[in-house]
Amino acid sequence: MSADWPILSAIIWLPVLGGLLVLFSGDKAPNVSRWLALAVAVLTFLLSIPLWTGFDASTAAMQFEENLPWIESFRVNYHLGVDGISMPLILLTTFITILVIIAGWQVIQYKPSQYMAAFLIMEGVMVGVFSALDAMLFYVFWEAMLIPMFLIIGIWGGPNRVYATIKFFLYTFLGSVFMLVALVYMYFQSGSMEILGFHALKLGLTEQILIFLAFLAAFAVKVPMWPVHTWLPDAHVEAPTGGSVILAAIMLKIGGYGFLRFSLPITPDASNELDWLIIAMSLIAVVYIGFVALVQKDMKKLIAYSSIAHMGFVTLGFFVVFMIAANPQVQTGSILGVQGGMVQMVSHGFISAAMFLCVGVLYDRMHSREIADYGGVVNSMPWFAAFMVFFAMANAGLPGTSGFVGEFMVILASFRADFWFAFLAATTLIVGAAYTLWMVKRVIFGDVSNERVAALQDVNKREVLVLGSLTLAVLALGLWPEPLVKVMDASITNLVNHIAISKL
Amino acid sequence: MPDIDMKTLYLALVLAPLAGSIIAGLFRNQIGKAGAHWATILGVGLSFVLSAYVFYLHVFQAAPVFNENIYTWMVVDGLEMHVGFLVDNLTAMMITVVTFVSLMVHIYTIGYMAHEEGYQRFFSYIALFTFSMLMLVMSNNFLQLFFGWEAVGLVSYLLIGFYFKRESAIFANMKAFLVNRVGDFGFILGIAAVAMYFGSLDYAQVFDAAPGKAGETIGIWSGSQWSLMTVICILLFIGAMGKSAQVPLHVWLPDSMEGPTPISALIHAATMVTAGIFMVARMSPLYELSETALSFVLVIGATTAFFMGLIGIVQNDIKRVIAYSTLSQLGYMVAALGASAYAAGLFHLMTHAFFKALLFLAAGSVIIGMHHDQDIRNMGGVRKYMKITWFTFLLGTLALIGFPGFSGFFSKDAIIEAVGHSQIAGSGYAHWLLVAGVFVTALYSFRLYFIVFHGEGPRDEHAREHIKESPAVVTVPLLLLAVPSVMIGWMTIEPMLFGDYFKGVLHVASAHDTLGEIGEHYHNQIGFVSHGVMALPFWLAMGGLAVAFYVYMLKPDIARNLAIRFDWLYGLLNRKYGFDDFNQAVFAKGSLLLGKGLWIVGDRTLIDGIAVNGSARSVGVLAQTLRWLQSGYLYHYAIAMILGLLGLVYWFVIR
Amino acid sequence: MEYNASTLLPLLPEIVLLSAIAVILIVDLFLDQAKRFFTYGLSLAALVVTIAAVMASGADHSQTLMDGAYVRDAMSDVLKIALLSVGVFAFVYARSYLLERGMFKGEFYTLGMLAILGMMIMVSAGSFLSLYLGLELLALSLYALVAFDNKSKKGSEAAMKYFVLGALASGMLLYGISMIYGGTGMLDFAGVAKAIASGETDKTVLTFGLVFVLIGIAFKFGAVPFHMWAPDVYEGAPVVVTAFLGSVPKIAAFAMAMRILAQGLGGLGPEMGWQGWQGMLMILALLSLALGNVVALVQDNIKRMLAYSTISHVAFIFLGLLAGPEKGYTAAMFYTIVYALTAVGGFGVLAILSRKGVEAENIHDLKGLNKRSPWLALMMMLIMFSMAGVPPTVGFFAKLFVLDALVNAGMLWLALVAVAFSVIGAFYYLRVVKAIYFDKPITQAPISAGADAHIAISVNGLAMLYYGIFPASLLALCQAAIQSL
Amino acid sequence: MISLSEYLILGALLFVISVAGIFINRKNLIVLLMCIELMLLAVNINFVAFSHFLGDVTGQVFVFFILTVAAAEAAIGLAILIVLFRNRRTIDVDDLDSMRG
Amino acid sequence: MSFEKFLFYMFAVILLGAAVMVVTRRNPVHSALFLVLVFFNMAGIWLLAEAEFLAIALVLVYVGAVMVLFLFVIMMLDIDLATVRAGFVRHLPLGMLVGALMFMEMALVLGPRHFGLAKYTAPEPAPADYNNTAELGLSLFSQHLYALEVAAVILLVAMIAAISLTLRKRPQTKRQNVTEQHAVKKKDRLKIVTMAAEEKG
Repeated sequence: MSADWPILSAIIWLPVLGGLLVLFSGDKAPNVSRWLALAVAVLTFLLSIPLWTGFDASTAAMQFEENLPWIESFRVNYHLGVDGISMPLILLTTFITILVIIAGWQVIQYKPSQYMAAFLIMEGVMVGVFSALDAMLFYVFWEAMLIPMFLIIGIWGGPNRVYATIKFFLYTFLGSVFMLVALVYMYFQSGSMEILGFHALKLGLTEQILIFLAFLAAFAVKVPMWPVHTWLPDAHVEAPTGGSVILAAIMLKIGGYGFLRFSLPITPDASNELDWLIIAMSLIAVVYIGFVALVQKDMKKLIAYSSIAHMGFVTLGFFVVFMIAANPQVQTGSILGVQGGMVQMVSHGFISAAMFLCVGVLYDRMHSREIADYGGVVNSMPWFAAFMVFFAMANAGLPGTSGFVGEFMVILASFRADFWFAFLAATTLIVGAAYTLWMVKRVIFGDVSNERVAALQDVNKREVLVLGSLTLAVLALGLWPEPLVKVMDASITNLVNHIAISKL
Repeated sequence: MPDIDMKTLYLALVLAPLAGSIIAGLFRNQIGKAGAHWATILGVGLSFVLSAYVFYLHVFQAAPVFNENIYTWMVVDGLEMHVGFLVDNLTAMMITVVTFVSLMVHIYTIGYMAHEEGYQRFFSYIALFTFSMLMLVMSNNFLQLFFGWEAVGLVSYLLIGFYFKRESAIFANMKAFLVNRVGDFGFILGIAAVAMYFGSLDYAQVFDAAPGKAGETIGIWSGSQWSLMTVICILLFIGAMGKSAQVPLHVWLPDSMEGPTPISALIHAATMVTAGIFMVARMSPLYELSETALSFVLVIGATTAFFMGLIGIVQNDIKRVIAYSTLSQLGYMVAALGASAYAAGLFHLMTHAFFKALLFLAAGSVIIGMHHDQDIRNMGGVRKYMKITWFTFLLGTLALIGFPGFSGFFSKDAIIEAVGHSQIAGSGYAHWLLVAGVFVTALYSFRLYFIVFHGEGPRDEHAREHIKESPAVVTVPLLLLAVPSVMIGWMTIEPMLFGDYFKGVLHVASAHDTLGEIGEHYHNQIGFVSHGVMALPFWLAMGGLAVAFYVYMLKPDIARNLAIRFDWLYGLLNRKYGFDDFNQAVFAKGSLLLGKGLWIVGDRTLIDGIAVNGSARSVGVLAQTLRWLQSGYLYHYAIAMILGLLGLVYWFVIR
Repeated sequence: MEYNASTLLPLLPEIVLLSAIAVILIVDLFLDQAKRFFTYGLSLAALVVTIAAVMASGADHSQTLMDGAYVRDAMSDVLKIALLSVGVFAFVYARSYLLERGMFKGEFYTLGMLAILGMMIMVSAGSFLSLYLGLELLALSLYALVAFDNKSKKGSEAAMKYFVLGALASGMLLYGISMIYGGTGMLDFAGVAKAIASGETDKTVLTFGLVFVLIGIAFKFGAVPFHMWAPDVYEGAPVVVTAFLGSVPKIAAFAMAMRILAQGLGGLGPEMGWQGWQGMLMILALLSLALGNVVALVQDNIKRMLAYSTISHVAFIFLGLLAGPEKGYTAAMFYTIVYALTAVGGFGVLAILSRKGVEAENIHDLKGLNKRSPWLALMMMLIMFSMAGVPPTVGFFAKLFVLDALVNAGMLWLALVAVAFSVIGAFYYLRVVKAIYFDKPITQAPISAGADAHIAISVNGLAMLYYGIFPASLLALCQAAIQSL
Repeated sequence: MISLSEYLILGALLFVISVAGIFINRKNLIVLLMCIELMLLAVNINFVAFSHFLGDVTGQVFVFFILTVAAAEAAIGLAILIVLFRNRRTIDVDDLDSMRG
Repeated sequence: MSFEKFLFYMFAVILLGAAVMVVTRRNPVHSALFLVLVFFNMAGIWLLAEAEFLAIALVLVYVGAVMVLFLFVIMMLDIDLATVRAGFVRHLPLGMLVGALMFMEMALVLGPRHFGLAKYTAPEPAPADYNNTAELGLSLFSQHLYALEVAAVILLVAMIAAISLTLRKRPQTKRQNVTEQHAVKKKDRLKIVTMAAEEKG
């Protein structure tokens, strides 16, 4: 099915061009660039809605396809399309970008046009990542993401921003160049850069394992998985609020998306062979990182670590598939794991964004992220406290919020693989609640700890708008995940069926 | 009555409190205090009326079981997850109890919280709680059960920490949440097991399929196989242990007394904490298939019942005494479940809901009178000042110790009897603990009663001058609760325990049918009472009463001397057997230590220090070294070229 | 052979340029300092006209003229246009820089054009002789240009080093040529290739000669260990000269490599496997990758840093070359052109930022550029990311094509080594971006360069992006060029 | 008869001497320039010898051009030397170390 | 040993000896003179190889022009000879080692195995009427015309470069500026200075 008009291209290039426009609008009239940016972001979001409404959930085929030759002699095409896996992530991207623009409205006083432009350009590029069906196009978008993020952290970040942003860049760059070699290798084997062609490509086990490891280098860093996660806390701590939000809400998802789009379908046998590795890394992420999060003194660092732990569920969900298939006692559950991982990604997109925005609200007022500097915020900011507690609960996976859905599905699925996987994964119920609530206790509750806290102003309308819309999203997904699950179902079923067939 | 109407009715029943809660919560500034309590009371009141109607339909009209899905939460991989209602006799009883107690507490709160900050917030919370609890008990599947399960936990968390400025309160609420999470940890694994082996989360489907799965095993440690049912039941029960505060997950309940008294009555005595009992009873088709699990339940319950009661004897906070009493009574209920006397457990659940809510509210009334001083050592002689409170409290206490004819007598006796008849492993141990527990119950109950209501009057001058009876919004609920506390046992023992009220709801294997055995000797209430009066438990209760009277009314020195004489025992009890200390030292400190260790050694030293920055540093050192080669001297440059030439010629030509 | 209009027409570009040089040389004598811009304009016009001449006089088939000394094929056309265009950029960047320093002399442009002429001769060389002469024409002009600021101590020192080492390298090249001449009896590439193909030649002698010849090529590129001149010369020369000699000659060097290695000594290449020049290039490439990327990390002088970065880029060109015919050569050619364009832009920014008396050559001179001139900052960032090979800049595709060629040739491990080092390399480009965007400016001095330089840098920087998004046209050109060989 | 090998060995020796001269000499730049002349001369022997033995005049033509270029090179080399001397008052190779690292 | 061979070895020995002297002499003037000696001997060897024109050209161009240029520069630059020698011996062993290695490597290839008489038989001596100069000239102006043109440009570059590098505009030297002379106006030449009258003290 191809769209009547190039809707995906529009969603990619409108924000990019809009971003350039904002960039050129300069900082002489900052409000112009702000409104312009907002208009572009909203328009992009509106444009992306037809992706949902016009989506045919009954098929796993790519939809809204566009295919133009790009570098003909290299057999690389400008090939776009979405399926049930990528479409929700695109909507997530366009939605979160609006919030980021609004959240940075007043806070960013230094070169606001560049700030807004960076986010808009990033939005387009990220949508590009999710919709590219040509591996080279994917890779170009994938890497292009780094540049705006590098600048966002470096220009508008905290005191140690240079270390953090360079670490972020090099870490991710290192990971992705190996993926590039793998892509080129498959291009050599298949004669084209079509991702779907890669899916069908016959590969030997050794080849698959090498390719898998190359992909792993790229995606594991992005997700990030233990032990290549240490860039994330640094990046988050130093990034401005908007940067943290995009980083946590979307950029991490790109790693997970990569696993689904590349690792699993292209190298199913290697994934099967090495699933123990990924599962082990995921479980370590869940447990180890949970404990590490417990002792953080910096709110953003804590949330960053919690992101790592939550993303551990994503990779766990994706890779228990093979163990479930190997378990003679069950026939089903593979789809559950992958679905769970996807739902977890979307949900984490909302929740982590909300958590970072909450910290941002505090930081804008106090210019501190240290937990110890706060205490009793609820006394001066009751509405804010309500939001914060709500999102904290969502972060701790409270049923009824989106945070629960994915975790639940993954635990259900991993139980089918091995009791102990589920056991370790479920510890997040305790540890996750512990670090989140302990932070809430120290920051939100208690008597007013100092004069600065006492002088805090409660959330303004703009912040209520941002946090409120996230609240609705978190609740909606938590109370009724069926629409999301249904949209993804055909594609994921197809994926799971595909990886069940050995390529050897 | 057409089905569609019932569905609407149940939806209204559930959503009315939610609506009240949302109104009171989001529009608190607009509607004011009165608006908040009217909105929620109307919501809960409507619920109660509807519940009563439902109860009526079920009891007197033999309404059919209602089991329908409201909407599909999600369908994934063939596993359907719905939100739906299962309304049978059990549910009908539960919703009636819940909404009734809740309504009473709402009304009571108007008086209790009159001068507190966060009045609207409080009403919003308790209405939300009512909604959550209704969702829990009306669920027709495991998923929604877990929803309600966690939702009541959330509200409990919010309410324990209601006085968020108080450090002890916000510590207690976090502790409560985390300890409950430990239980949920098991619970969710249990649900996962159910989902895996039954392919469904729907009660009806699971229960239907359960007998067929009785022989299945599950491999947990490689090589050893466990009975599937045992694993599922124990995992689910771990959840119940958290929610219903069974040893060793009981530690949060006493601390939860940091919350305002109305919620102690509603959540931490009458309703939420009994969710575990409800759940196990609901799962009786599963539990009946595993004797191991039943034994486990029985032993845990009995242990809790006796040992937590003991602690109650040494507590000096009026609410904590009742809290330990609640723990002990929950232990009784759980023990009943273990003995397959589900009906007895539920029966006690119901009676306990009334009299314990009564006790708490009455205690709250005393606390109001004492201007929020909760230390019983400062009280005394309250009887003179607060007649209604005194009277209702006494009724509640009598019900609690199981004074013949009072509701507690019927339910507790039934449990002890049932456990006595049980044949499963651990029943002997359990029986003796439960019997001994009766003495303990009477002792701490009347200790409290005597110290608070008799004697000379409040120690503090100021308090003595200002103490007076609470207003009607407080006392009316007390009176309304006193009625069922006294009567309900007499009224309902027959259908509930020995009749067929729970027929088709609770499943009891014939080998475990302890209540059935008792039922053979049962004729009517009078017979039951007269039989009970002859039995050991009654005399133990009387003994407890007598000892309490002797020690606390006649010879107060004895208590002090005993405390000094047996200071090891006193200390042990005072430290609550060291559970808190142990948790704090091992789990809390241990986690922090582990986290710090992983962070500093793992993340900062190994990964960042050595792997990341270390490799960057070594590249830097290498760069400095190589840089030195670029000496600036022409002849060095020339030599480099020549050496390059020599190397290439050697490698490619000579070699 | 007969000389008439039709046989000389293919030489039109060289003839046009040489005539223009002669005219400008004479015209310049009669201009006083105030009218020197006339020379500047004429020089640019000469380059542009030459480009036009290349386009106009091209034929759709390869031609060998002047008794085999001159070759006109698609590759030569593309490379000539590339080096002339890059030369235009270098000339434009130079103007205000020279003007401010009182160095605005016609000789700069004359020598520059002579160097370009030398490169054109190299690009079209059909024999070792014409190649050598073109090379010397280039080299001699560059020596003079490096010392162009004849009051600069560093400049003359650099020129001296460059001269001595350059002479040493060309001595070695000549020695190698003599061996190949001895081994085959031929000096034109076609003849040499035919002689090697006949199988009657002494491979040992030829390989021996090859090593020497290769050193000549490696020196021109600046590959380890024949790179030692590069950092010092890049640093010592005036930045506009660095801009010129750091960019355009790489294209000529590529042509030289192609003519000698692929066309003349193809028989000593892939057929001999690692025993032929493939192996030699591999060793040099690996050394260059390692040393270039690593040492660049600790440079504070951007010119030096870019010199080391050049070394690492050369490694990529070598990797392309050694990855064998067709794909590899195309990739190397693409890489070379892109690199030249990128490098001239990088140095161009430095030239623009230099003020009278202040050479913008240290990283801290770039601090806070985003505050001083956001546009220039953006251009520099694009250039740096292109050098680092980050999409969507063209540098990425340059690297990609090389990797593709390597994988195609079955040298996966080389591809992996290359990408691993380019990650290290990314760090020092990031340092520059960091200085531009994250640091506070140490000066608020306005940027004095003229509009011409600003336009040029804009075109140059945006070209990074344009070819990064639409690399197809350039790639097609390179493919056609390589196929024409 | 004089074999080709003898010519080539002579060339090689001269080449080695000149190359060694370049890096042994650490003082006088002028000698460096002379070494370069020597080196080109060494190459010229090869060409002349090959030309002689192959009976092909092209080798001599090449030598002719090498001589031309060498002269031009000498001119430029000396010019640079003069500039250097004017700027630094020395032509000591050891002093050419203002740029390094 | 034939006379030819004797001559070859004589030239070769003197040539190499002189070359060593060029490299090792402390005084650059000496080096230059030894270089002249090298050229002469080289010319002799080329004569043996029947490259008469080149032999003559070498003597004319190098001895006659290039070496004079060298000597001129040496004289012009005022070099302090005292410092020129220090530390020479220290680097000699390394130089000799590398040189020896290099020679060994080269000799392995250049030895008789690849270039002996067996492989390359000595050519017959050219006939008496063979004119090396004419043949070279013919080749130069027909086959290698392109190269010749390029060589011309190289010489041009050398000129431009040498001039532009060494030309210094000294402020004190008087130069004629034609354009300025033409453009001059009257008021530029004549300057009327008004001065206040001096007061008599």
